[in-house]
Amino acid sequence: MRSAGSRGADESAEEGVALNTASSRGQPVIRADHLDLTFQTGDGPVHALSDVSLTIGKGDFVSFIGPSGCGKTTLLRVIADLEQPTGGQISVNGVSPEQARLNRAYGYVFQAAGLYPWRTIARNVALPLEIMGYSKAERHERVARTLELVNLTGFENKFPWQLSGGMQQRASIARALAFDADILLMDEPFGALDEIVRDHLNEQLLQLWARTTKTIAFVTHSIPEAVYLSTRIVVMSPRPGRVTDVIESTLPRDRPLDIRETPEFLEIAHRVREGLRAGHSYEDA
Amino acid sequence: MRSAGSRGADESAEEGVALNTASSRGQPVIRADHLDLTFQTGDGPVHALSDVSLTIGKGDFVSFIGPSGCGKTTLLRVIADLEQPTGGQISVNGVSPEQARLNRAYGYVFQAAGLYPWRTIARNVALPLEIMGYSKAERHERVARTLELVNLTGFENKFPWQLSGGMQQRASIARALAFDADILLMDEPFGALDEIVRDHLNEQLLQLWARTTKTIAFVTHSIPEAVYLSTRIVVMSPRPGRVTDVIESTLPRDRPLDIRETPEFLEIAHRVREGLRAGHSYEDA
Amino acid sequence: ADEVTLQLKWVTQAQFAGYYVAEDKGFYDEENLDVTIKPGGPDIAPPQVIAGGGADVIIDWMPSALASREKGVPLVNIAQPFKSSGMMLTCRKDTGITKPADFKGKTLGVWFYGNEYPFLSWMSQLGIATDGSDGGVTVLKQGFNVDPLLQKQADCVSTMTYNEYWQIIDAGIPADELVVFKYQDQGVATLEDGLYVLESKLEDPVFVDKMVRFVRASMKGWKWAEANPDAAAEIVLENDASGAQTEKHQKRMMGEIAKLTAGSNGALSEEDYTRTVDTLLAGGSDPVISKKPEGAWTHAITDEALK
Amino acid sequence: MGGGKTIPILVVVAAIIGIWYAATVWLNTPWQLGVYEREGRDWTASDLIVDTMAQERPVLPSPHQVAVEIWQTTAEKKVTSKRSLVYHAWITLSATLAGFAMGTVLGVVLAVAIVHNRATDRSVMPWVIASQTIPILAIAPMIIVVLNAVGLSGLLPKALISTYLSFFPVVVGMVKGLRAPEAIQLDLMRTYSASTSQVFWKLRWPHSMPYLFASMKVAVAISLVGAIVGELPTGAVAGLGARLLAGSYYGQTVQIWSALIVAALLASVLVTLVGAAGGYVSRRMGVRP
Amino acid sequence: MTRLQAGLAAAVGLLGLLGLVLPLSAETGLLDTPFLTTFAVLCAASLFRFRNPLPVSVDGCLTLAAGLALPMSLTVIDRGSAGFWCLAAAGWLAAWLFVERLTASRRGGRWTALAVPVLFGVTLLVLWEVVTRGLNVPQVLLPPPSAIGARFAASIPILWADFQQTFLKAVLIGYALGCGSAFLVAIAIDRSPFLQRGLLPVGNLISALPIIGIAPIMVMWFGFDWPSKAAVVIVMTFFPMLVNTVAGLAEAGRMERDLMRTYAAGYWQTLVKLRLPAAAPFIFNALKINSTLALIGAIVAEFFGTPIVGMGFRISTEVGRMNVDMVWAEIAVAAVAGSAFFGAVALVERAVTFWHPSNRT
Ligand SMILES: Nc1ncnc2c1ncn2[C@@H]1O[C@H](COP(=O)(O)OP(=O)(O)OP(=O)(O)O)[C@@H](O)[C@H]1O
Ligand SMILES: Nc1ncnc2c1ncn2[C@@H]1O[C@H](COP(=O)(O)OP(=O)(O)OP(=O)(O)O)[C@@H](O)[C@H]1O
Ligand SMILES: Cc1ncc(C[n+]2csc(CCO)c2C)c(N)n1
Ligand SMILES: [Mg+2]
Ligand SMILES: [Mg+2]
Repeated sequence: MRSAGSRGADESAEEGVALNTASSRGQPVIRADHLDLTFQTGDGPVHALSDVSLTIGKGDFVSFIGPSGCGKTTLLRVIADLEQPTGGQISVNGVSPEQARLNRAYGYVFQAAGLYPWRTIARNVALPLEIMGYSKAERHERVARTLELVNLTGFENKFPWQLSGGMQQRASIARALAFDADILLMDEPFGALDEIVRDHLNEQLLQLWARTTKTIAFVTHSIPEAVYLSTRIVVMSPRPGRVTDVIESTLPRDRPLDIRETPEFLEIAHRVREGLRAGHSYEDA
Repeated sequence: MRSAGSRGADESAEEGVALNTASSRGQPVIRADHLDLTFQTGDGPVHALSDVSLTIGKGDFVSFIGPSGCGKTTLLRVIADLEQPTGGQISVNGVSPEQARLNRAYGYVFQAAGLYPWRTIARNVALPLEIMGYSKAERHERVARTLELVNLTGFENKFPWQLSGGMQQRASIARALAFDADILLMDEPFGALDEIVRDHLNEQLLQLWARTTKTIAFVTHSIPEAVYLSTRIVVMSPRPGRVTDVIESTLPRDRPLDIRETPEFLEIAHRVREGLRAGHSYEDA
Repeated sequence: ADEVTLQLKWVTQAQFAGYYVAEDKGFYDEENLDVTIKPGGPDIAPPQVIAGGGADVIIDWMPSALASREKGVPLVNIAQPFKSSGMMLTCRKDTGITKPADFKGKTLGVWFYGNEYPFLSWMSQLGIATDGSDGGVTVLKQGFNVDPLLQKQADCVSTMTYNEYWQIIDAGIPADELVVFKYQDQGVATLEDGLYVLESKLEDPVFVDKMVRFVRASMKGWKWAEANPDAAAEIVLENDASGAQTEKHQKRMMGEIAKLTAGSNGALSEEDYTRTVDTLLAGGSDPVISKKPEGAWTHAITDEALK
Repeated sequence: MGGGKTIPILVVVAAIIGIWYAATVWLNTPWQLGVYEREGRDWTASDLIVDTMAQERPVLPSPHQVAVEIWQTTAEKKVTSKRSLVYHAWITLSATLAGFAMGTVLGVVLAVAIVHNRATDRSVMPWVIASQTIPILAIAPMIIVVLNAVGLSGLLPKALISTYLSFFPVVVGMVKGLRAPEAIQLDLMRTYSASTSQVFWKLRWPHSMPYLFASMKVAVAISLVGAIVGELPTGAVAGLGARLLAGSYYGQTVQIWSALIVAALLASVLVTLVGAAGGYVSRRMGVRP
Repeated sequence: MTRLQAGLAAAVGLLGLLGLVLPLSAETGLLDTPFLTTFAVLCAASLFRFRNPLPVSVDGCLTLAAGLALPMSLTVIDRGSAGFWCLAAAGWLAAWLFVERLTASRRGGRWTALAVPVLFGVTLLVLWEVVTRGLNVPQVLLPPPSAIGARFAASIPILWADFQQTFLKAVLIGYALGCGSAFLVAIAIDRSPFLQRGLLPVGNLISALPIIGIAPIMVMWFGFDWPSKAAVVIVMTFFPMLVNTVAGLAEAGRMERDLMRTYAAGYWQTLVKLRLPAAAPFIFNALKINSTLALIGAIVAEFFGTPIVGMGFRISTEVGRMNVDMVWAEIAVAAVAGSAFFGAVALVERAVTFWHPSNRT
């Protein structure tokens, strides 16, 4: 049951969509139309996504934020063709998610590192390259480059369990960056890192994104992180998982770390927090 | 190798200790004296704790913050008699940690939820009560009360894997609160929660702490959380794990959420961040 | 040379000395035969082996062969080197058994796996129940050895004159503490260790010729073994791949075997055959064979071989 | 083998030998008393202990009798002699290894089919279980006869019985192992749109290695049992099974026990070797020590 | 349709065509066997399925037709030739295709879960029947299932008596004692790492002892009746249970144990509330392995001396008497009893360890 205080979320979401498609930042890369997804479980159906409509343009950096269990991971998985929607339409790069997956259109960073324990760090990062048939020299070069990027040079020949949790997470990010997919889907990639390391990687990610024209869909629990990184922030609410607000960032593309103390930044963060709070007005918040 | 930039940490720690013992907030509950802990591993010894001295008085709320692998968990485990120091002295409630453990002096929240998959949520929370021999009625009453506290009412009969990660973490907090131990040892209890839930639980925890005279030792990666909750913040640095700074909070005991926007708060947060950054000046940051 | 595969009924031992001697002394070579001797064992049913094409000729006891014939394996006896039966029931004297009537209420060890027919016929002639009912005997399926008697788990056990009996003696129980009942003496002897082939094969003159030569050479082997028991035992030992047999035991066994083969030139005696069939048909409730067999033996081979 | 295990194993073995000696005296006493009675001889407790440990056909032979027998039949005989246990162990070992190799391959192939094809999983798995409830010793003779009928003899029939017994643990273990990768690891492969064979070789196969070696340890031991069982209906001409049987047949308990002990030692050597191979592979693969 | 399914359909069609063309047997023609002819025509029609995947029920009908036509035509054809074997192969592939499509269609749930293995088993039986009778395999080597079934029906009292002796006495008692004592010993040595390190390798060694070696010894020690068989079962089941229970008791995670430590829980509290539940998957693993081992052990032990009743006794004597159909009837009892025992343990496992990831659906 929604409390009286919650806003007319559905409308605002529709509004957001309308707005985005209009402001043609780039041609749409991901386009979801009235997506629905219901899990059938023993206890009965779980509505993980309900009527989600969304357009992400080329070069966008979109963050998803929302309470635990609101369907962020599920939405990313639908985009990645790891889950089938039970209703609605979705296209990625203009084709179906399955075709996009077969085209190796995206790199995915899971919520957990999920490294293969029998491969060294370098070989873990090389795994997608092997599968996609890169030459040995190319593999070598790319592994070195991406490990450098996440500050893991020197740990090539270590096994995952010889690294701390944070280092493992960085290795899994390197794995997703190693092949130059145009789309990056990242599910709470910096969750297990302490603030300093997190800041560092946030900067690196922004630089990467600024250098290339990658499109990034990014799930996070941290409001400052979402505001700092994104061009757009999608706020979701649970049961059923819906988009309650889409916030355009007015920050410049070039963002030093201390932008986070500017009033503009705090203003956006405030708006996100409000959106989030509205979505929380359910009994299990 | 420590970089030139790091401060004379040892002295400052000693200083902090001296200061604390002087400002006798309550009688000391946890008192560590020149603690050392070295793990013997295949690769050689790992110095997890080195010369840690610390006094925590009754009713203190002490946060530990520091980069990953600096020994926060290890220190909590030593207090809980889950690890034996290789040097130095430690007493809890004036007796040895082992005696304190046998007296069931503390509740411990682990970094991961660690619920028993074969027990429902209610029975997981009831587990310590069963072991400590509470009556059935009492158990029932306490389980209901603590589940209410962490906002899990209605999920009593679900099994752990039927809950989202955040809900599991809340259940594990409930489990530690169910029996009224005087000391709470909490290891990143709110790590997997989104900001709103985290704020809510932060408030709840502060209220609980204010109502009772519990002593709380709290590990976190979040600087605002540490500042918001604590009466004292212990900053640690790794390899070997040492206390580099102890920061007394000048915030009042009564802390509304928006205290986090006051200059005083930001000033303390800044000091913590500086301390943390100093500890990070090692090669694998 | 023509190939012949012989399946024995039991492991390599002096019981089969004739064949090993014929092989060793070159009697088979003389007949231009290349004979493969396959040892048997507790899990080998020779009729099954021959039905599956694993042998040309097998050694079996007649009750088992006749029973198999009724089950659709048309075995025909082509030669009978063993004249007498070596089967006995051996009891400890302290059980108080002195005559067959005393068996009632006692525990008897019996070999199964097709070797139980003579026993069952005998008991039914005596009117003693073997199904565990009152006034009958308790039957145990005896394992490979005489332990049940030594361990006093059974009052009597089945033995062969040439083998298990001596194991009891070797174990230290003197002969005067034992009572033996030979099937031969009880008038229920059945023919043992005959040579059998499949009926259909006998329609092939080439095969018949091979068997004639085989029987001729084998009988020569048997007679040599009877005459030179110790040397025959040595030959058997050389052929024992398991390396488990002892010289003492095999020499003694050869001596006893010679007593059983004595009096047979290899030809089946019709009188012995009739006695065997009658004994089997007399077995009341658990008939070994239900009707008089037809064509279960032939003299065609021995007639030719012994010319 | 870690050095930390040697002393405990020695202590346990010593305890077993102690119990064994006590049992020897206890179990052989009834017969020995009968002997004394028959000979009408007086005896003392020490006579009894010495004599029960030196019977020719004991109910339970004493450890040193077995040790002497093993020594005589291994070290003091030429290995090519039919009276050498080394010779018999070799015969059994060759069938064991052949059967083990075939069983492992069959088990892995079945497991791969089961993991990749739902119909195979649903229809074959219950019958794989049922197949193991058939007492192999019961049908071993028939199998041997049938194989003989189609012209197979010698090593192969025995090895096939080993195969029948040893493929089961491999199927069960490998099905579990090939399915062990977590959903996230499979999803990762899916995001790379890896082919089925890439998923197999880069994820399922390496992931299942610990399961493979764990089940191969069981399989090699059970293969040995299969080879021994298979020796009985092939005429028990040679091999440890033949020794066991001949020993049984002549009531030679010392011979039975020495064949048994050699079989058990052989089994433990094989299991240790498989374990070492597994350890080598997992070390090569970088599994946490 | 998947590639596999299309391939199967094509093979069924081609074999059906061949069956129509090639001779069925020396003296029998197509017209003497209307059933078989109908079946062959149906198969040939299956070639058209590439275009137009017919509903699963069509496959069901085809399979049913194969199951009826092949055995029935055996009365007319006494020794199959090329055409007949083509049709037999077609029948087998048709059944396979049916199974393939049944499992592919996700409807049905529990019902297909049961039907598929049954169908597979029935296919095996029909093939067995067709092969043994079509090739005139001697009864003493391998009787057809129909003969085994007839013998089974005629010997129910004997089979029941054997079942009681072997299963209800030796197996169940041996299993309970073996598993039970191993469980207790495991808990006893759990407190002594020394014993664990010493006993487990030696235990593995003993469990590698071939039963054929132990069985005669047990008969010698415990007599001819079921106690000696139960003893063999105890020896066989003891070590798998011991090893698994010890491994299972070590399974509880470090954090879970630490939690108990923070509660200052006693040894027994930790055992009952944490370590036994965590060990349950391992314990059930052993109980499942042992359920088949126990039956095999008891039956084999009966080869080495028994009273004249019992499944192993019957099997070993009836082979010698050339009553191979009785042997298979006895084996069928063993397989059914063993599978049921295994299934029962598996059901209990599902109920007790419902929480384990492998049991969550
Ligand atoms: N495989 C599944 N079966 C049933 N329900 C599922 C499944 N996966 C997810 N759900 C449910 O769908 C909802 C959305 O889950 P999802 O993982 O997308 O949440 P989330 O927003 O990523 O949460 P978190 O912040 O905890 O990662 C939840 O209520 C969850 O319980
Ligand atoms: N059992 C152990 N054996 C060997 N080394 C250990 C062990 N436990 C911890 N360590 C080491 O001790 C150091 C401190 O570990 P600890 O878990 O206390 O870190 P932490 O501060 O809690 O880190 P995090 O923020 O990641 O939880 C680390 O370098 C770690 O590798
Ligand atoms: C299980 C078993 N079955 C039968 C016999 C009997 N048997 C078959 S052939 C033969 C002659 C060899 O001495 C004997 C005695 C046995 N001993 N053990
Ligand atoms: Mg998620
Ligand atoms: Mg920690």
